[in-house]
Amino acid sequence: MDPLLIQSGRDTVEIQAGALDPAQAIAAVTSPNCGAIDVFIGTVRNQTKEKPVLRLEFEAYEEMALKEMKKIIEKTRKQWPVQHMAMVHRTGILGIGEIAVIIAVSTPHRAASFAACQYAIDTLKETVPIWKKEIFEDGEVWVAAHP
Amino acid sequence: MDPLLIQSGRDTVEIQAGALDPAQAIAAVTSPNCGAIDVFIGTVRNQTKEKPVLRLEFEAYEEMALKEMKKIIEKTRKQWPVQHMAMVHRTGILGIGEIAVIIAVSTPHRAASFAACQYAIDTLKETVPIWKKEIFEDGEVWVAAHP
Amino acid sequence: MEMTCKLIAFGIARDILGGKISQISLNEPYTVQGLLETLKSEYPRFEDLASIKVAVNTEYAPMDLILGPDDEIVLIPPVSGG
Amino acid sequence: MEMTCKLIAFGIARDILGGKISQISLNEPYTVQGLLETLKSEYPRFEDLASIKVAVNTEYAPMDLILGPDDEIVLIPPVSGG
Repeated sequence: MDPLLIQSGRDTVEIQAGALDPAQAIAAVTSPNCGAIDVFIGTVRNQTKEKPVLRLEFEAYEEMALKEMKKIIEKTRKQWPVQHMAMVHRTGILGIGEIAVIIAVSTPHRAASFAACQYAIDTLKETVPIWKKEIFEDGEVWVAAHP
Repeated sequence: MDPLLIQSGRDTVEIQAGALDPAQAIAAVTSPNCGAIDVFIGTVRNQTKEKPVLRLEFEAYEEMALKEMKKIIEKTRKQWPVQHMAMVHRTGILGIGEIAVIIAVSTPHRAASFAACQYAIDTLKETVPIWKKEIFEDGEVWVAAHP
Repeated sequence: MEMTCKLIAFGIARDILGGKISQISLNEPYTVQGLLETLKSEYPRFEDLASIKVAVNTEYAPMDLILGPDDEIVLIPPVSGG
Repeated sequence: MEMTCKLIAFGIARDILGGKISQISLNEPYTVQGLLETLKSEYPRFEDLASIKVAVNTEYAPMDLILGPDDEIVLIPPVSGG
């Protein structure tokens, strides 16, 4: 299907300090034209490489991060027939189990929803200027900073 | 990673006539051990092959459907390190945009969450004894019944 | 010897049989395959389906399974959940 | 001629520079590459990073981009969102 067929796409792109709500992201992408929604939710794990994590701290270069997130949506729409797409990221201090990121995508059929959502989170992790610090009992580390 | 490492898995398998709630499925799979949740939501589309659909009707051979859904979870767990998994399907009359099925999967890392969730919905559509009737303005059709 | 089975049917199979529960008389050896052949000859519309399977006691049954009078026998036309 | 730039830094780059906003003096031709070389010689810990990029006016900048005095110049250490 030609992705350009979808004329009425609605994008939701947000960075916020408050808790993220999957129900809101799902509502933002629900469409009568679509049979499929895929939602990726990134949560704070209690460990990294088997070392206990106390909490995470996220900071964003917000203006640019929002622009890069919009670019990802554009690139996703060029590859799959995405109806609506939501991409929200949290900043600040997050405890174990809390939600750091939500990506939701609606498509007419299911295969595209998975492919589009996975592409979007993979690309977000590569290009969007957001940084995560892991806080351990005995110190802290900026994730991925060193080779 | 050896999927058998995950000892504390929690499965949610339900067939119900009432509306499905993604927030409940997400809560059922959220885990401090996991960094990723993937959620697939199947919704009722307003058309099939460009013909307008008024509503859908689902019926299930419930006892067997629940057994087959549990088998899918077992088979999924053998292939990916799934922490918790939820699989809920609705029956009865569904209007456009309503949710027919939700599958949610939590895993330590994200790639497995997508693969496991997609496998589960693909397999559900092949093996679980649930039937969908599309109601059009001028008639109705049992989906996939005929070649 | 004939055996009378109770059949449960869902989806389009229910429509073809005219009801969720019906009876059918089988000849020996009472296999799943025999059931399907009898069904198709009595209700030719089953021939038009993309597939028709039989579940016995809530499990998909192989064609050579022997049916007993107390089995829960269910016709499974092509599934379409999700 | 020297040009003094205002630098904004996030993540580990902020820690290395000791603050979110700092100043740096560049020599001509004031390229992104020149900025990074100056930075690495003044703050050798930048050499240890997996990567360091520069955003100019909220876009990733190529190495040969010429910086101007009014540009918003931001150091982008390896990102780790999600």
